[in-house]
Amino acid sequence: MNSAFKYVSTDEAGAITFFFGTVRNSTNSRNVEQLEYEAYDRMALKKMQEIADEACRRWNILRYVVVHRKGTLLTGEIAVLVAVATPHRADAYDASRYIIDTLKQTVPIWKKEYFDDGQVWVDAHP
Amino acid sequence: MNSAFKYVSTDEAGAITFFFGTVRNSTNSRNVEQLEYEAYDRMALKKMQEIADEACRRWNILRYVVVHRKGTLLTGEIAVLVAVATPHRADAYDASRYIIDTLKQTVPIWKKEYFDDGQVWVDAHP
Amino acid sequence: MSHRVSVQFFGITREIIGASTLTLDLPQPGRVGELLNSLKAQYPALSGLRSLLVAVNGEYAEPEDPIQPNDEIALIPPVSGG
Amino acid sequence: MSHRVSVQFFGITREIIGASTLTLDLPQPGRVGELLNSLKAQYPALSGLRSLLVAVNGEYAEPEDPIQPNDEIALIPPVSGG
Repeated sequence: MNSAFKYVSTDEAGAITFFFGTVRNSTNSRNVEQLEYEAYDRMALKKMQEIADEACRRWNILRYVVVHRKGTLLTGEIAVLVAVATPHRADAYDASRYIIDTLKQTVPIWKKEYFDDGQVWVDAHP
Repeated sequence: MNSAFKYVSTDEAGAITFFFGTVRNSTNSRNVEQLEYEAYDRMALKKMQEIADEACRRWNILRYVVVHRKGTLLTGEIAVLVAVATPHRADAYDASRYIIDTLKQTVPIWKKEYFDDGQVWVDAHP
Repeated sequence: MSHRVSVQFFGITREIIGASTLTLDLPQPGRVGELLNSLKAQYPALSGLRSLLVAVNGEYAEPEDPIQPNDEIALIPPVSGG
Repeated sequence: MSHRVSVQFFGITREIIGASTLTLDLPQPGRVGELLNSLKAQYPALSGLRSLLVAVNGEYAEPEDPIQPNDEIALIPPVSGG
Protein backbone atom coordinates (compact mmCIF):
# COMPACT_ATOMS: atom_id res chain seq x y z
CA MET A 1 0.00 0.00 0.00
CA ASN A 2 2.74 2.46 0.90
CA SER A 3 4.72 1.48 -2.15
CA ALA A 4 1.62 1.85 -4.34
CA PHE A 5 1.04 5.29 -2.84
CA LYS A 6 4.63 6.33 -3.47
CA TYR A 7 4.41 5.04 -7.00
CA VAL A 8 1.24 6.96 -7.95
CA SER A 9 2.22 10.17 -6.13
CA THR A 10 3.32 12.93 -8.43
CA ASP A 11 3.48 16.70 -8.15
CA GLU A 12 0.81 17.14 -10.82
CA ALA A 13 -1.73 15.05 -8.88
CA GLY A 14 -4.48 16.78 -6.92
CA ALA A 15 -6.44 13.59 -6.25
CA ILE A 16 -5.51 9.98 -5.55
CA THR A 17 -8.09 7.24 -5.06
CA PHE A 18 -7.44 3.76 -3.72
CA PHE A 19 -9.92 0.93 -3.98
CA PHE A 20 -9.29 -2.19 -1.92
CA GLY A 21 -11.37 -5.30 -2.44
CA THR A 22 -11.10 -7.23 0.81
CA VAL A 23 -12.24 -10.69 1.87
CA ARG A 24 -15.58 -10.36 3.64
CA ASN A 25 -16.48 -12.81 6.39
CA SER A 26 -19.89 -13.63 4.93
CA THR A 27 -21.85 -14.02 1.69
CA ASN A 28 -25.63 -14.30 1.82
CA SER A 29 -25.19 -14.73 5.57
CA ARG A 30 -23.06 -17.84 5.14
CA ASN A 31 -19.77 -17.75 6.99
CA VAL A 32 -16.76 -17.44 4.65
CA GLU A 33 -13.65 -19.01 6.17
CA GLN A 34 -11.28 -18.40 3.28
CA LEU A 35 -11.17 -17.66 -0.44
CA GLU A 36 -9.13 -19.07 -3.21
CA TYR A 37 -8.44 -17.13 -6.40
CA GLU A 38 -7.37 -18.88 -9.56
CA ALA A 39 -6.31 -16.96 -12.68
CA TYR A 40 -5.59 -17.56 -16.33
CA ASP A 41 -2.42 -15.56 -15.80
CA ARG A 42 -1.41 -14.60 -19.31
CA MET A 43 -4.89 -13.46 -20.33
CA ALA A 44 -5.66 -11.86 -16.95
CA LEU A 45 -2.58 -9.64 -17.19
CA LYS A 46 -3.39 -8.75 -20.79
CA LYS A 47 -7.01 -7.88 -19.93
CA MET A 48 -5.97 -5.81 -16.92
CA GLN A 49 -3.55 -3.87 -19.12
CA GLU A 50 -6.30 -3.31 -21.74
CA ILE A 51 -8.64 -1.99 -19.05
CA ALA A 52 -5.98 0.37 -17.70
CA ASP A 53 -5.16 1.57 -21.23
CA GLU A 54 -8.82 2.27 -21.94
CA ALA A 55 -9.13 4.17 -18.64
CA CYS A 56 -6.12 6.27 -19.65
CA ARG A 57 -7.87 7.12 -22.93
CA ARG A 58 -11.10 8.12 -21.19
CA TRP A 59 -9.69 10.09 -18.25
CA ASN A 60 -6.72 12.28 -17.49
CA ILE A 61 -4.72 9.72 -15.49
CA LEU A 62 -1.21 10.61 -14.35
CA ARG A 63 -0.32 7.27 -12.72
CA TYR A 64 -2.11 4.07 -11.79
CA VAL A 65 -1.57 0.73 -10.08
CA VAL A 66 -3.79 -2.34 -10.53
CA VAL A 67 -2.95 -5.49 -8.57
CA HIS A 68 -4.92 -8.70 -8.07
CA ARG A 69 -3.72 -11.42 -5.75
CA LYS A 70 -4.27 -15.11 -6.28
CA GLY A 71 -4.10 -18.22 -4.15
CA THR A 72 -5.54 -18.56 -0.67
CA LEU A 73 -6.76 -15.45 1.15
CA LEU A 74 -8.23 -15.19 4.62
CA THR A 75 -10.94 -12.89 5.94
CA GLY A 76 -9.79 -9.26 5.98
CA GLU A 77 -7.00 -9.71 3.43
CA ILE A 78 -6.74 -7.50 0.35
CA ALA A 79 -7.64 -9.31 -2.88
CA VAL A 80 -7.46 -6.41 -5.31
CA LEU A 81 -6.04 -2.89 -5.26
CA VAL A 82 -6.75 -0.10 -7.76
CA ALA A 83 -4.90 3.21 -7.28
CA VAL A 84 -5.37 6.19 -9.60
CA ALA A 85 -3.76 9.64 -9.52
CA THR A 86 -5.28 12.51 -11.50
CA PRO A 87 -5.15 16.32 -11.46
CA HIS A 88 -8.84 16.56 -10.42
CA ARG A 89 -10.90 14.25 -8.26
CA ALA A 90 -13.84 13.40 -10.54
CA ASP A 91 -11.46 11.60 -12.91
CA ALA A 92 -9.86 9.64 -10.07
CA TYR A 93 -13.23 8.37 -8.85
CA ASP A 94 -14.64 7.62 -12.30
CA ALA A 95 -11.51 5.86 -13.56
CA SER A 96 -11.15 3.79 -10.39
CA ARG A 97 -14.72 2.63 -10.58
CA TYR A 98 -14.47 1.85 -14.29
CA ILE A 99 -11.34 -0.22 -13.71
CA ILE A 100 -12.75 -2.33 -10.88
CA ASP A 101 -16.18 -2.76 -12.51
CA THR A 102 -14.65 -3.85 -15.82
CA LEU A 103 -12.05 -6.04 -14.11
CA LYS A 104 -14.82 -7.92 -12.31
CA GLN A 105 -16.71 -8.43 -15.58
CA THR A 106 -13.96 -9.43 -17.97
CA VAL A 107 -10.70 -10.50 -16.32
CA PRO A 108 -10.32 -14.31 -16.17
CA ILE A 109 -9.98 -14.76 -12.42
CA TRP A 110 -12.15 -17.13 -10.43
CA LYS A 111 -13.03 -17.04 -6.77
CA LYS A 112 -13.92 -20.05 -4.66
CA GLU A 113 -15.51 -19.47 -1.29
CA TYR A 114 -14.90 -21.94 1.50
CA PHE A 115 -17.71 -22.20 4.04
CA ASP A 116 -17.76 -24.35 7.16
CA ASP A 117 -20.06 -26.72 5.29
CA GLY A 118 -18.75 -26.70 1.71
CA GLN A 119 -17.21 -24.69 -1.07
CA VAL A 120 -18.55 -22.81 -4.08
CA TRP A 121 -17.15 -21.23 -7.25
CA VAL A 122 -18.72 -17.77 -7.06
CA ASP A 123 -21.35 -16.90 -9.70
CA ALA A 124 -20.66 -20.06 -11.73
CA HIS A 125 -24.29 -21.14 -11.83
CA PRO A 126 -27.43 -19.18 -12.66
CA MET B 1 -2.30 6.05 5.90
CA ASN B 2 -1.44 2.65 7.36
CA SER B 3 -3.08 3.55 10.61
CA ALA B 4 -6.19 4.77 8.75
CA PHE B 5 -6.26 1.49 6.84
CA LYS B 6 -5.95 -0.55 10.03
CA TYR B 7 -8.67 1.51 11.63
CA VAL B 8 -11.25 1.05 8.83
CA SER B 9 -10.40 -2.62 8.19
CA THR B 10 -13.00 -4.99 9.52
CA ASP B 11 -14.01 -8.55 8.69
CA GLU B 12 -17.40 -7.45 7.40
CA ALA B 13 -15.84 -5.11 4.80
CA GLY B 14 -15.65 -6.17 1.18
CA ALA B 15 -14.65 -2.74 -0.12
CA ILE B 16 -12.48 0.07 1.20
CA THR B 17 -11.98 3.35 -0.63
CA PHE B 18 -9.39 5.99 0.13
CA PHE B 19 -9.49 9.47 -1.29
CA PHE B 20 -6.39 11.66 -0.91
CA GLY B 21 -6.51 15.32 -1.81
CA THR B 22 -2.90 16.26 -2.55
CA VAL B 23 -1.17 19.57 -3.22
CA ARG B 24 -0.87 20.02 -6.97
CA ASN B 25 2.09 21.96 -8.37
CA SER B 26 -0.07 24.22 -10.56
CA THR B 27 -3.44 25.99 -10.80
CA ASN B 28 -4.52 27.50 -14.11
CA SER B 29 -0.94 26.88 -15.21
CA ARG B 30 0.48 29.09 -12.47
CA ASN B 31 3.20 27.47 -10.41
CA VAL B 32 2.08 26.69 -6.85
CA GLU B 33 4.97 26.70 -4.42
CA GLN B 34 3.04 25.98 -1.24
CA LEU B 35 -0.41 26.10 0.29
CA GLU B 36 -1.67 27.30 3.57
CA TYR B 37 -4.89 26.02 5.10
CA GLU B 38 -6.70 27.97 7.77
CA ALA B 39 -9.73 26.56 9.61
CA TYR B 40 -12.47 27.68 11.93
CA ASP B 41 -11.63 24.64 14.03
CA ARG B 42 -14.69 24.21 16.21
CA MET B 43 -17.15 24.60 13.34
CA ALA B 44 -15.01 22.62 10.87
CA LEU B 45 -14.94 19.59 13.18
CA LYS B 46 -18.67 19.88 13.79
CA LYS B 47 -19.44 20.13 10.06
CA MET B 48 -17.16 17.19 9.22
CA GLN B 49 -18.94 15.10 11.84
CA GLU B 50 -22.33 16.11 10.43
CA ILE B 51 -21.24 15.11 6.93
CA ALA B 52 -19.97 11.73 8.16
CA ASP B 53 -23.18 11.15 10.11
CA GLU B 54 -25.29 11.95 7.05
CA ALA B 55 -23.17 9.56 4.94
CA CYS B 56 -23.76 6.83 7.54
CA ARG B 57 -27.50 7.42 7.24
CA ARG B 58 -27.42 7.21 3.43
CA TRP B 59 -25.05 4.26 2.96
CA ASN B 60 -24.13 1.08 4.76
CA ILE B 61 -20.81 2.27 6.21
CA LEU B 62 -18.92 0.00 8.59
CA ARG B 63 -16.05 2.38 9.43
CA TYR B 64 -14.75 5.71 8.19
CA VAL B 65 -11.92 8.18 8.66
CA VAL B 66 -12.02 11.84 7.61
CA VAL B 67 -8.94 13.99 8.21
CA HIS B 68 -8.07 17.50 6.99
CA ARG B 69 -4.70 19.04 7.67
CA LYS B 70 -4.08 22.72 8.27
CA GLY B 71 -1.08 25.00 8.20
CA THR B 72 1.59 25.03 5.52
CA LEU B 73 1.69 22.20 2.97
CA LEU B 74 4.16 21.69 0.16
CA THR B 75 3.59 20.22 -3.30
CA GLY B 76 2.77 16.51 -3.13
CA GLU B 77 1.65 16.53 0.49
CA ILE B 78 -1.72 15.12 1.54
CA ALA B 79 -4.24 17.81 2.53
CA VAL B 80 -7.31 15.63 3.08
CA LEU B 81 -7.99 11.93 3.52
CA VAL B 82 -11.37 10.18 3.34
CA ALA B 83 -11.46 6.42 4.00
CA VAL B 84 -14.68 4.39 3.92
CA ALA B 85 -15.23 0.67 4.51
CA THR B 86 -18.48 -0.98 3.38
CA PRO B 87 -19.70 -4.50 2.63
CA HIS B 88 -20.13 -3.69 -1.10
CA ARG B 89 -18.15 -1.36 -3.31
CA ALA B 90 -20.85 0.94 -4.72
CA ASP B 91 -21.52 2.29 -1.21
CA ALA B 92 -17.81 2.89 -0.59
CA TYR B 93 -17.43 4.95 -3.78
CA ASP B 94 -20.69 6.88 -3.37
CA ALA B 95 -20.11 7.68 0.30
CA SER B 96 -16.49 8.72 -0.27
CA ARG B 97 -17.48 11.08 -3.05
CA TYR B 98 -20.37 12.53 -1.07
CA ILE B 99 -18.09 13.21 1.88
CA ILE B 100 -15.35 15.00 -0.08
CA ASP B 101 -17.81 16.93 -2.29
CA THR B 102 -19.81 18.14 0.70
CA LEU B 103 -16.69 18.87 2.73
CA LYS B 104 -15.42 21.13 -0.03
CA GLN B 105 -18.73 22.98 -0.18
CA THR B 106 -19.55 23.47 3.47
CA VAL B 107 -16.63 22.98 5.87
CA PRO B 108 -15.08 26.30 6.98
CA ILE B 109 -11.52 25.74 5.80
CA TRP B 110 -9.69 28.20 3.59
CA LYS B 111 -6.81 27.61 1.23
CA LYS B 112 -4.22 30.18 0.24
CA GLU B 113 -2.03 29.43 -2.74
CA TYR B 114 1.49 30.87 -2.84
CA PHE B 115 2.87 31.50 -6.34
CA ASP B 116 6.29 32.74 -7.22
CA ASP B 117 4.69 36.16 -7.91
CA GLY B 118 2.01 36.47 -5.23
CA GLN B 119 -0.61 34.74 -3.14
CA VAL B 120 -4.35 34.15 -3.45
CA TRP B 121 -7.19 32.94 -1.24
CA VAL B 122 -8.74 30.28 -3.47
CA ASP B 123 -12.25 30.99 -4.83
CA ALA B 124 -12.69 34.07 -2.66
CA HIS B 125 -13.63 36.35 -5.54
CA PRO B 126 -16.12 35.86 -8.41
CA MET C 1 -30.15 49.72 23.82
CA SER C 2 -27.28 47.77 22.34
CA HIS C 3 -25.06 44.83 23.17
CA ARG C 4 -21.51 43.91 22.32
CA VAL C 5 -20.72 40.86 20.24
CA SER C 6 -17.38 39.44 19.40
CA VAL C 7 -16.89 38.34 15.76
CA GLN C 8 -14.19 36.01 14.44
CA PHE C 9 -12.59 36.38 11.00
CA PHE C 10 -10.76 33.85 8.84
CA GLY C 11 -8.90 33.74 5.55
CA ILE C 12 -9.49 36.68 3.29
CA THR C 13 -11.91 38.40 5.69
CA ARG C 14 -9.24 38.30 8.40
CA GLU C 15 -6.91 40.08 5.97
CA ILE C 16 -9.55 42.63 4.88
CA ILE C 17 -10.50 43.43 8.49
CA GLY C 18 -6.90 43.31 9.65
CA ALA C 19 -7.82 41.32 12.77
CA SER C 20 -8.92 37.85 13.85
CA THR C 21 -11.55 39.19 16.23
CA LEU C 22 -13.55 42.40 16.51
CA THR C 23 -15.95 43.48 19.23
CA LEU C 24 -18.97 45.29 17.78
CA ASP C 25 -21.96 47.11 19.21
CA LEU C 26 -25.20 45.81 17.77
CA PRO C 27 -28.74 47.18 18.40
CA GLN C 28 -30.59 44.81 20.71
CA PRO C 29 -31.83 42.29 19.57
CA GLY C 30 -29.30 42.21 16.72
CA ARG C 31 -29.87 40.24 13.56
CA VAL C 32 -27.34 38.52 11.33
CA GLY C 33 -28.27 40.77 8.39
CA GLU C 34 -27.62 43.92 10.41
CA LEU C 35 -24.20 42.67 11.46
CA LEU C 36 -23.32 41.90 7.83
CA ASN C 37 -24.51 45.29 6.60
CA SER C 38 -22.63 47.12 9.29
CA LEU C 39 -19.38 45.26 8.49
CA LYS C 40 -19.81 45.78 4.73
CA ALA C 41 -20.32 49.51 5.31
CA GLN C 42 -17.10 49.73 7.34
CA TYR C 43 -15.09 47.39 5.08
CA PRO C 44 -16.29 47.82 1.47
CA ALA C 45 -13.87 45.11 0.23
CA LEU C 46 -16.15 42.53 1.89
CA SER C 47 -18.75 43.22 -0.81
CA GLY C 48 -16.31 42.07 -3.49
CA LEU C 49 -16.28 38.48 -2.20
CA ARG C 50 -18.04 35.70 -4.08
CA SER C 51 -20.13 34.98 -0.97
CA LEU C 52 -20.13 36.01 2.65
CA LEU C 53 -22.00 34.05 5.30
CA VAL C 54 -22.30 34.32 9.05
CA ALA C 55 -22.04 31.40 11.43
CA VAL C 56 -23.75 31.61 14.79
CA ASN C 57 -22.53 29.06 17.31
CA GLY C 58 -20.94 26.97 14.56
CA GLU C 59 -24.04 26.86 12.34
CA TYR C 60 -24.68 28.77 9.11
CA ALA C 61 -27.25 31.48 9.86
CA GLU C 62 -29.84 33.42 7.82
CA PRO C 63 -29.97 37.26 7.69
CA GLU C 64 -33.13 37.34 9.82
CA ASP C 65 -31.69 35.08 12.54
CA PRO C 66 -31.20 36.86 15.90
CA ILE C 67 -27.87 37.31 17.61
CA GLN C 68 -27.88 36.87 21.38
CA PRO C 69 -25.23 38.06 23.81
CA ASN C 70 -22.54 35.36 24.22
CA ASP C 71 -23.28 33.82 20.81
CA GLU C 72 -20.13 32.70 19.01
CA ILE C 73 -20.17 34.68 15.76
CA ALA C 74 -17.90 34.16 12.74
CA LEU C 75 -17.76 35.59 9.25
CA ILE C 76 -17.44 32.85 6.62
CA PRO C 77 -15.95 33.85 3.24
CA PRO C 78 -16.07 31.29 0.36
CA VAL C 79 -14.66 28.02 1.74
CA SER C 80 -11.92 26.21 -0.16
CA GLY C 81 -10.93 23.16 1.85
CA GLY C 82 -10.04 19.81 0.35
CA MET D 1 -8.67 -34.29 -41.80
CA SER D 2 -8.35 -33.09 -38.23
CA HIS D 3 -5.86 -31.39 -35.99
CA ARG D 4 -5.11 -31.59 -32.33
CA VAL D 5 -5.62 -28.61 -30.07
CA SER D 6 -4.73 -28.25 -26.45
CA VAL D 7 -7.39 -26.62 -24.23
CA GLN D 8 -6.84 -25.12 -20.77
CA PHE D 9 -9.43 -25.22 -17.99
CA PHE D 10 -9.82 -23.08 -14.90
CA GLY D 11 -12.04 -22.87 -11.84
CA ILE D 12 -15.24 -24.85 -12.04
CA THR D 13 -14.55 -26.13 -15.57
CA ARG D 14 -11.25 -27.57 -14.37
CA GLU D 15 -13.18 -29.43 -11.70
CA ILE D 16 -15.89 -30.60 -14.13
CA ILE D 17 -13.33 -31.84 -16.66
CA GLY D 18 -11.04 -33.18 -13.97
CA ALA D 19 -7.95 -31.79 -15.67
CA SER D 20 -6.18 -28.46 -16.31
CA THR D 21 -5.46 -29.33 -19.93
CA LEU D 22 -6.99 -31.63 -22.54
CA THR D 23 -5.80 -32.40 -26.03
CA LEU D 24 -8.71 -32.66 -28.46
CA ASP D 25 -9.07 -33.66 -32.10
CA LEU D 26 -10.98 -31.01 -34.04
CA PRO D 27 -12.07 -31.19 -37.68
CA GLN D 28 -9.87 -28.92 -39.78
CA PRO D 29 -10.44 -25.96 -39.83
CA GLY D 30 -12.07 -26.09 -36.39
CA ARG D 31 -14.36 -23.41 -35.10
CA VAL D 32 -14.89 -22.19 -31.55
CA GLY D 33 -18.55 -23.27 -31.60
CA GLU D 34 -17.64 -26.83 -32.60
CA LEU D 35 -15.14 -27.06 -29.78
CA LEU D 36 -17.73 -25.86 -27.29
CA ASN D 37 -20.39 -28.27 -28.56
CA SER D 38 -18.03 -31.20 -28.48
CA LEU D 39 -17.00 -30.45 -24.89
CA LYS D 40 -20.59 -29.92 -23.76
CA ALA D 41 -21.54 -33.27 -25.28
CA GLN D 42 -18.76 -35.04 -23.38
CA TYR D 43 -19.23 -33.09 -20.14
CA PRO D 44 -22.94 -32.25 -19.74
CA ALA D 45 -22.31 -30.37 -16.48
CA LEU D 46 -20.73 -27.57 -18.59
CA SER D 47 -24.21 -26.71 -19.89
CA GLY D 48 -25.33 -25.90 -16.34
CA LEU D 49 -22.97 -22.92 -16.04
CA ARG D 50 -24.26 -19.35 -16.16
CA SER D 51 -22.00 -18.69 -19.15
CA LEU D 52 -19.17 -20.43 -20.95
CA LEU D 53 -16.81 -18.59 -23.27
CA VAL D 54 -13.74 -19.58 -25.21
CA ALA D 55 -10.55 -17.53 -25.32
CA VAL D 56 -8.24 -17.90 -28.31
CA ASN D 57 -4.75 -16.57 -27.73
CA GLY D 58 -5.92 -14.60 -24.70
CA GLU D 59 -8.87 -12.92 -26.45
CA TYR D 60 -12.57 -13.71 -26.06
CA ALA D 61 -13.72 -15.49 -29.26
CA GLU D 62 -17.04 -15.87 -31.07
CA PRO D 63 -18.51 -19.30 -32.01
CA GLU D 64 -17.73 -18.74 -35.70
CA ASP D 65 -14.09 -17.82 -35.10
CA PRO D 66 -11.60 -20.36 -36.48
CA ILE D 67 -9.13 -22.34 -34.41
CA GLN D 68 -5.68 -22.76 -35.92
CA PRO D 69 -3.06 -25.31 -34.91
CA ASN D 70 -0.88 -23.87 -32.12
CA ASP D 71 -3.57 -21.45 -30.98
CA GLU D 72 -3.72 -21.08 -27.20
CA ILE D 73 -7.26 -22.14 -26.28
CA ALA D 74 -8.94 -21.78 -22.90
CA LEU D 75 -12.45 -22.34 -21.60
CA ILE D 76 -13.71 -19.37 -19.56
CA PRO D 77 -16.49 -20.04 -17.05
CA PRO D 78 -18.18 -17.03 -15.35
CA VAL D 79 -15.40 -14.85 -13.94
CA SER D 80 -15.50 -13.71 -10.32
CA GLY D 81 -12.35 -11.73 -9.64
CA GLY D 82 -12.21 -8.63 -7.50
